Amino acid sequence: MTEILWHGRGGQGAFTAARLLGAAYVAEGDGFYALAFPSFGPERRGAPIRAFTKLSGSPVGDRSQVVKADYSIYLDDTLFTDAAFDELKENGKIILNTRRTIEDERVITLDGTAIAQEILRMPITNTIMLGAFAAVSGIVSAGAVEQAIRENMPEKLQVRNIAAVSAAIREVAG
Amino acid sequence: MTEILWHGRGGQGAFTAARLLGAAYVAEGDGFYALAFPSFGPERRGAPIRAFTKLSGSPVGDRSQVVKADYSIYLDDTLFTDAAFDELKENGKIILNTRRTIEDERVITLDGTAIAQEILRMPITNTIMLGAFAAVSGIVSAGAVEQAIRENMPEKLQVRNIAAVSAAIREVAG
Amino acid sequence: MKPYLREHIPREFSEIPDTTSYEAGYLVSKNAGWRSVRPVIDTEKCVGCLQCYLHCPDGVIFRKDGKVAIDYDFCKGCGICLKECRPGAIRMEAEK
Amino acid sequence: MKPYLREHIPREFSEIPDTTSYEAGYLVSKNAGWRSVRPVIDTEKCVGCLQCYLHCPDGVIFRKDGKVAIDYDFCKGCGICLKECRPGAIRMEAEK
Amino acid sequence: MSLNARTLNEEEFFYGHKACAGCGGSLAVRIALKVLGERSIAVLPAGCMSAVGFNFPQLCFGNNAIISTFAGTASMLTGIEAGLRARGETNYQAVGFAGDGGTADIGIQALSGAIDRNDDILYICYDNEAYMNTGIQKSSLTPFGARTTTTPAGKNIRGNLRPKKNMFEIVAAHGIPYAATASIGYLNDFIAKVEKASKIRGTKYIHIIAPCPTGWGIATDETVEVARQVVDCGLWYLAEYENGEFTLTHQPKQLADPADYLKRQSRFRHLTEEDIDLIRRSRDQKWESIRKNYKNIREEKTL
Amino acid sequence: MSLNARTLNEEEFFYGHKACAGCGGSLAVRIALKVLGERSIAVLPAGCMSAVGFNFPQLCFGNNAIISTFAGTASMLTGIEAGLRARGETNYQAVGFAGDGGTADIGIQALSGAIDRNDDILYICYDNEAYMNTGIQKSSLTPFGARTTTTPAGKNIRGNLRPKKNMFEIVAAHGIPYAATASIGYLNDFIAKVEKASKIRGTKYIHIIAPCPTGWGIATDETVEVARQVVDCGLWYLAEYENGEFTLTHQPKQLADPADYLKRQSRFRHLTEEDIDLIRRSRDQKWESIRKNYKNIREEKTL
Amino acid sequence: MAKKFLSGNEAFAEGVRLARPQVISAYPITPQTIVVEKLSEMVEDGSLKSEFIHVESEHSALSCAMGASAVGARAFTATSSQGLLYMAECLTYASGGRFPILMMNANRSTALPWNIYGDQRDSISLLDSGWIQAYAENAQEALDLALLGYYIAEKKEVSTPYMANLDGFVLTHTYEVVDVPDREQADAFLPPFETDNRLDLEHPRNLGFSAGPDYNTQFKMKEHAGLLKVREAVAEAEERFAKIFGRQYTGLTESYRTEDAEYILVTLGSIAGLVRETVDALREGGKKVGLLRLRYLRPFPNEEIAVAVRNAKALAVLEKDISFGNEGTVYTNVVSALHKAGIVLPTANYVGGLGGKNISAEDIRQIFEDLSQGQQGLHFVGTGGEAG
Amino acid sequence: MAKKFLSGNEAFAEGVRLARPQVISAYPITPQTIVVEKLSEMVEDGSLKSEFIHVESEHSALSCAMGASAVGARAFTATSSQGLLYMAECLTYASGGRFPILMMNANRSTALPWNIYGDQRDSISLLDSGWIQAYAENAQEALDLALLGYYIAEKKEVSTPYMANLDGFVLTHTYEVVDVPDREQADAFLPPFETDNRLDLEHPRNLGFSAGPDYNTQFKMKEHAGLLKVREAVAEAEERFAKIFGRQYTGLTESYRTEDAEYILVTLGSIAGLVRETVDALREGGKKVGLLRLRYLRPFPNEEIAVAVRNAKALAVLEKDISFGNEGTVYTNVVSALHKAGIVLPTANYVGGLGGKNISAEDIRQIFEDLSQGQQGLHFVGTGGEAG
Ligand SMILES: Cc1ncc(C[n+]2csc(CCOP(=O)(O)OP(=O)(O)O)c2C)c(N)n1
Ligand SMILES: Cc1ncc(C[n+]2csc(CCOP(=O)(O)OP(=O)(O)O)c2C)c(N)n1
Ligand code: SF4
Ligand code: SF4
Ligand code: SF4
Ligand code: SF4
Ligand code: SF4
Ligand code: SF4
Ligand SMILES: [Mg+2]
Ligand SMILES: [Mg+2]
Repeated sequence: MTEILWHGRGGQGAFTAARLLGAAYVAEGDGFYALAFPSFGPERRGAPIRAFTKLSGSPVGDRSQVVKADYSIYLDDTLFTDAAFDELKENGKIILNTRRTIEDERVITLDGTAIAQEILRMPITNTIMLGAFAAVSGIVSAGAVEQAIRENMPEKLQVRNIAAVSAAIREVAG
Repeated sequence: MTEILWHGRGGQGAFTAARLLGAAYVAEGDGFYALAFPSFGPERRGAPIRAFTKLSGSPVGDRSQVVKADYSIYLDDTLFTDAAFDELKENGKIILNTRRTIEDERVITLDGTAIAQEILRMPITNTIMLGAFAAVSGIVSAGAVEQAIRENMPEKLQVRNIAAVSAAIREVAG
Repeated sequence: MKPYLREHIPREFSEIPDTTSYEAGYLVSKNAGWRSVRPVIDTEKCVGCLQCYLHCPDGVIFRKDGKVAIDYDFCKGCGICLKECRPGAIRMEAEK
Repeated sequence: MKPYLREHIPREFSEIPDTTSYEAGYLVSKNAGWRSVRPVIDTEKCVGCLQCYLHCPDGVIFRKDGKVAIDYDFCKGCGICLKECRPGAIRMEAEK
Repeated sequence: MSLNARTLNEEEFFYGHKACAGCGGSLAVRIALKVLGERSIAVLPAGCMSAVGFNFPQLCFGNNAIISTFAGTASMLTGIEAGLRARGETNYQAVGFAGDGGTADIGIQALSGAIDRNDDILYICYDNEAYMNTGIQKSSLTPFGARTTTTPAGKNIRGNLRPKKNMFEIVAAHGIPYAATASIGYLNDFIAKVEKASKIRGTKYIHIIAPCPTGWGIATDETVEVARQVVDCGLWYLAEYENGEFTLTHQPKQLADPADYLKRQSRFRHLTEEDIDLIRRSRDQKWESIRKNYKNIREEKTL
Repeated sequence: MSLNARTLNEEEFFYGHKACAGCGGSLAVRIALKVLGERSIAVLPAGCMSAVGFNFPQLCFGNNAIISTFAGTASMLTGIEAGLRARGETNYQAVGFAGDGGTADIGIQALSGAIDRNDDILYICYDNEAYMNTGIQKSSLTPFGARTTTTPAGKNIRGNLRPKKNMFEIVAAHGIPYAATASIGYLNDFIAKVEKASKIRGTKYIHIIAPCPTGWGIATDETVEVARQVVDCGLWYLAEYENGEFTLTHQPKQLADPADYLKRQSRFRHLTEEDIDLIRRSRDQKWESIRKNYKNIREEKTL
Repeated sequence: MAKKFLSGNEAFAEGVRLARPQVISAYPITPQTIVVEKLSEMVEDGSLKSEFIHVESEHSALSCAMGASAVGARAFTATSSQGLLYMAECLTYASGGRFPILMMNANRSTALPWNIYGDQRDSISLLDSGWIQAYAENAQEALDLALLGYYIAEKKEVSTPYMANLDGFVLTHTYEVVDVPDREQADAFLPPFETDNRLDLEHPRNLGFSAGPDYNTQFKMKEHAGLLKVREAVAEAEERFAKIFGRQYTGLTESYRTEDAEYILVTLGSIAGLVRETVDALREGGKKVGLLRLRYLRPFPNEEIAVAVRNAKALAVLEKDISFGNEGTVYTNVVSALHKAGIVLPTANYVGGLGGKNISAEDIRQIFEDLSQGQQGLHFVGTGGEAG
Repeated sequence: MAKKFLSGNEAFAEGVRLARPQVISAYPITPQTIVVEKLSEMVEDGSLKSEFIHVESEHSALSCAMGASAVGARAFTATSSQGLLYMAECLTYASGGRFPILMMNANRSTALPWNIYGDQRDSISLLDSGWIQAYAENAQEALDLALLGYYIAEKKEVSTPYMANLDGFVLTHTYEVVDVPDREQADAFLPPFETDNRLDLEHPRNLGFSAGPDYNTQFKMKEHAGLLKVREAVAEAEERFAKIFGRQYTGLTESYRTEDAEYILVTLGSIAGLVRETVDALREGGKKVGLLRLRYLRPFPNEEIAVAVRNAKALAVLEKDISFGNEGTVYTNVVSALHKAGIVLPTANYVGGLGGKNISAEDIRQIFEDLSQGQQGLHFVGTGGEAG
């Protein structure tokens, strides 16, 4: 099972990304199972929140929160602290939206906000970070992510977000 | 155990009589037990209703309605029909408020309404029938009934009702 | 439809409805026993103004031949009809 | 009394109240992390009109030396103070 | 033009019930159903009318009728109306008959909600000014001074100390399409209002004073008379609310003295002259505001 | 004479809470408590304010405060007030802070009962025009046209089709000693009303518009401004009810066009010109009745 | 002490008067109303100094009582049936808040169909709501439970609301002889209510807050522990009670001739009187039968049951409730008590008295007869029908 | 059939859309709200033709649904926690009235303390209210229960309202893959609602009446019988369902590797998934363990339990509720099932997940471990505390 931990602030769409990832994964075909859920809290807009995706070849029985992740993804680098590494499995990776460069092989960075501003014309980086995850992990294909977006996002947002995903994939892969 | 069945109409005070009888009986001293209760119904004013008194030398466990009575007392003779005898125990007696004379040794009659009109200045016969019961049965003393009235009736009604009881006792005994 | 007295009182388990739902207006008992006085209409005096009919809480006065009559099965003897009858066509009589 | 941050977070079974009742104003966490921009007061420009103080939903602006200051532990960066400050004595700065 | 004793549906829909002799509430229900007819579906919450009308196997409604929870009159009406509509029915009237307690106390949440949604229902409150079915306890519609079993009149307290809640104006403040007050002492006025209400789509509310011989301490033949008297002495008034405006539908030439009305009822027997005077004064105050805020009586004579 | 930013109690009683940045409701609660002070006992039903203020061990009220059931704000206030009185306390103010849903929908039964008893409590409804704590569902105080998650705006239905219930006038129709409307855009007016209410014995009701950035779709720094604008364009008004009379406490010189107010909020973004015109017309109608039935603004300038 | 002839409701009202509640809020419902009426008379005549609040519903009645309790005032309410259900939300609220409110519940059937008569489906259907549940057998016990109830509920380690149940009509409306304690005795027994669990003007507190996943279980464990402490509290209270009033109660249960009984009928409430009489009668006929009366359903008397029935050959539970689609809830609980104590014996479940249906001495004899014939399973009393 | 990635709430809403309720009335409460929001979107976009009523409380929500059902319309409502308690009076009313309403309940903790997370104290505390109670394990089952629920509830011999329970958040808010049936399939499965139990403009009826002592028991016996008929109705419905949709359910319970299991964990709801995984893992380690999932609590699967555990050495019940002053209510019921079947074996009761407390795989392993060590009694999961 691959476990992904998403970090964002209320309103940034971290959970949407978590959910799209699950949808993309199960879209790969039969025998692909996923769970996705937000941290269940009375959190208000602006508060730091988390979301979770679990991907597996068999139905996922464990609905509890991810404690140690294979991938820990940050939509907002103000949330990234040293404690982040405690939440990683042994070979776990962090994917961080930041302008900074971070000297740690476990951390993959990209300036998601810049891509977002360019493509989406607003600083919403959730689908960009999803694209980054796809590129980094190779666990879901770009096509599946695209399909997930088509099936789970309001129509008028689809084209741009698909473009955002592609841009992120290019950025990371490139 | 002595079981008494009271018949009246909503508003005529049959249950008050049933209750006064119980109070009178227990007032006789220790070792005197009683239960008194109305028929529990959504009956409205005017409707025929029943009430029950059970007298015994030990606590009364059976709270169910009296089916066969030692004494069946009618506050209103419009309620008295032949079915009345079905509700009597073998040696049971009926005490009936009526002007009529009834040729049946099981039935004791008195014109309670006349006494009521005279003493209470209204056609409420409940305490009169209670007095009649005391006289007929000898189970409660006039004194105990008087005490029960003093302890359980609003003050301004006491004197007249005590007088009514005495009148009834005189009437029946005489 | 006016509720009316039925022949049969359901008592058996099988006759009792499975739900709390039953035929509307199913009557099994009269109210005559509640009454100690009964209203009697003097058809001579009655002018058919229908005020008694209008005001009877039990709806037991019905129109008959331009005047009115009473369903004694259900009249409770409240006396309202008497009060509402201006021509004085109603009197109360003691029952029995 | 103004609620304030406490040293101790009750965690042990014995520290948890037996009823759902506890000391008023017991705070164990800040709200600073909610903020991505922070209001900064230019005391030069501030005329002490207190409109920012009055309108802050979090009550984190307090009077200080005839002017005002902010409790950044609890400011959420909503920006209302800036809007209410007619003299323009408040500006927002990005966090970090 | 409007209905009266002669033109009213001759059918009876509330018959054989076990209400006390002379019960005012049962008269109100009976008459309303005669106006509304057989395609009315009646909802009655816990209260005297349901208690006396629905005792299996003695079922006293000739039309469709159902008991609701005590608090649920209006919400059940809403469901009935919506359900019938969803089933494609078009010709029906969902009508509620709730007591004062069931309306102004426990039932006000649901009533307020139904009015707010403007559900197409007719809600009739038969007001006997106390919880009668449970044995005469104070409700928020019990008038000042009245003795009930929970507002006893004794040396220290002389009955109920609170004035009667004005449900009619509260309902009107919701902006309801139609609301009215009525009295079983003025049945033609009531009949006209029920008829009018039945023709309006949206929520309608009629509040009818329906004296209770048992709870008020009057003889069984006095209910209609007393219900007339309460209007004549101005402690109750007949009015309508429509299109945002209040109208008096009956203007007593001169208000009679409430004392006579009060003194004949045992629930008021303990009142002192001062108490009665207080009642007089609060009546006058209310009438002042009525004269100010209510339009005059209509021209039509029948009402 | 009346309180203002300078003379207000400097103490904070609602602090460290987890309301969204810019939350209008939290501002209303904060300011009211500053007026009422440390001997106020606050009751908050389920809703945003209790959700963000009472999460053990993060407890954000500096004064005595308790969460009530959603329906039980007023009834718990009643009990608190009676209990303190029974214990011999004399100097305290029981105050409730309930949302629009908690007040006008599920809580109206208890509120109506408390007013009817004239219990000595202050009830403040912070109105953000929807069930916010559960994620922006329509309440009976959601205005016409607003999109909520249960009144979606799409091709077939353009948001909420029902007008906003007028709680202020409903409460007034109860004959309450004091009722008022307010807005967090006019805090001095609100402060004066809370202060005044705190000095009146009996039931007091204040209804304050408190915009919610999250639910209305505005920026976090816009709440106060928007709350001012709704008054300025006449879709809300500042008034009092006392001694049976309505008074405007703020008379906008000329009503601004509601369109600007509506268009800046995403909950109204789908409205067509016709919809907006409907809103304009219903506002005008309301103002006509206000002009007729409300006394003019008072002379005092502070309000 | 004064001997009076009172109904269960009146007796309970006398007990409440003696307990000096500071706030009373209740809403009328048959067959509870008399209690509230009597209390309002006492407030009127000055013999009870209490704030009497005419509330608009049962939800408000208990909310109001909680408000009063939350400021440290002793609060009373009473209800029945639909009223109890209507305040269900407040029941859990009060127990979770640990407010030691006393409530009298007049046991009555619940709609639909409507029925105002006594069965126990109302309170038993809310057995999980965290309240102490006691069931009175007669008017005397009813009165005494009012005093005992406050004493037990208000003990710091208990701090749990107390529901005293009286069978509708057969107990609430039935008159019998009752010893009414003196005011001085009552005051000696029941001290004024003191609690830290309150809004305190001098030391402000926040009450009734939220507790997330990390804390919630602990609160619930404490609530459970409070209920478990009731056993001891009852014992202590009853001892104290006996000293002052001379009447000794028997804890969570009452065993009658169970020591050597082969067949035991477990039941609760006012029917126990008739069962006791029937046991006596059958004993005279040489039948070894006994009665185990459950005086409390919460906390559940697991230990007491195990002790009382350990030598029995079979037992039956007679109760006035049913959990539709299963069996009587008291039976389910009793069986669990047996299981936990490792007791294996045949049992039968008799559901009777629904909607006020009379249970006769004959019915009870029949149950004992059935038991001795090896009867098991669920049976409805007074209808001749086996369930199913 | 379309494969979608949906949360439990969304899946349920899809099921409801397919079931074509004619009247929907619900009041918002976390974590149920999404269902109602989705349904209002469907009504808006025209994909669901239904009257959507914005009610003012849960009491009104269910009253309204009863009104609709009482005229023969298919009605839906949904709630959770405080909302379920607030409508408690209407629950008994609906079951007594035999209105086959479908309600989704998002299982959530109840106040005090407040807590929005998933435990099952809400629905389980109302187990006696006469409703069918089903518990879904995952989003697929949730969706399917909406269709099955109406089918079962509306069967004439059942005529009982149906409560479908979904664990709050862990099921309601968790996304997983779900097969959404086609409209045609759904229509083939679920016929329109037909009933005589209704106010009928052509043949007027009186509904919801009173029934005195002489009649009440009979009505209650019929209600009980209706619930007992659910077993058969479930079997028939699931067979029909399997034919049309190709998914076969397993009746009132689901047994997983219980045949030869020595230690069986009985549980319900979404935690079963983790238990199943853990059973597999332990089996790999050679431990003979099994899972018995209770899909329904009412009617209670007495027979199914007896069959499933007859060869076990011990069993534990893991549940997210507690009846304060006793133990977990599911445990009490399970133990009664054993007793009635004459099965004697050691049992333990684990109360966990209160207020949303996580139950981990480790916790479940520990339970099995405890069981094999002879553990008995009541234990709270995830706190290290024995009750008491
Ligand atoms: C929730 C609930 N609480 C209380 C009752 C008891 N109850 C039934 S009828 C009634 C009185 C009704 O009073 P009102 O509505 O004025 O009608 P009336 O009896 O006077 O006709 C009461 C309190 C109930 N059925 N349900
Ligand atoms: C009986 C009951 N039903 C539903 C809920 C769920 N609930 C909690 S807060 C809330 C919304 C409150 O809305 P409002 O009163 O307007 O306050 P806001 O959240 O907008 O501040 C709801 C529906 C509840 N707690 N109790
Ligand atoms: S006495 Fe009463 S019930 Fe009988 S006919 Fe006259 S009005 Fe009707
Ligand atoms: S009121 Fe009198 S005159 Fe008129 S119809 Fe009746 S009986 Fe005849
Ligand atoms: S930004 Fe908002 S929270 Fe911060 S000080 Fe300004 S008004 Fe207060
Ligand atoms: S609003 Fe501006 S000028 Fe006024 S006190 Fe605040 S910072 Fe100073
Ligand atoms: S008590 Fe009053 S309202 Fe009830 S039936 Fe009798 S007269 Fe009518
Ligand atoms: S959702 Fe709205 S009302 Fe609730 S805390 Fe956020 S801003 Fe305030
Ligand atoms: Mg009434
Ligand atoms: Mg709101």
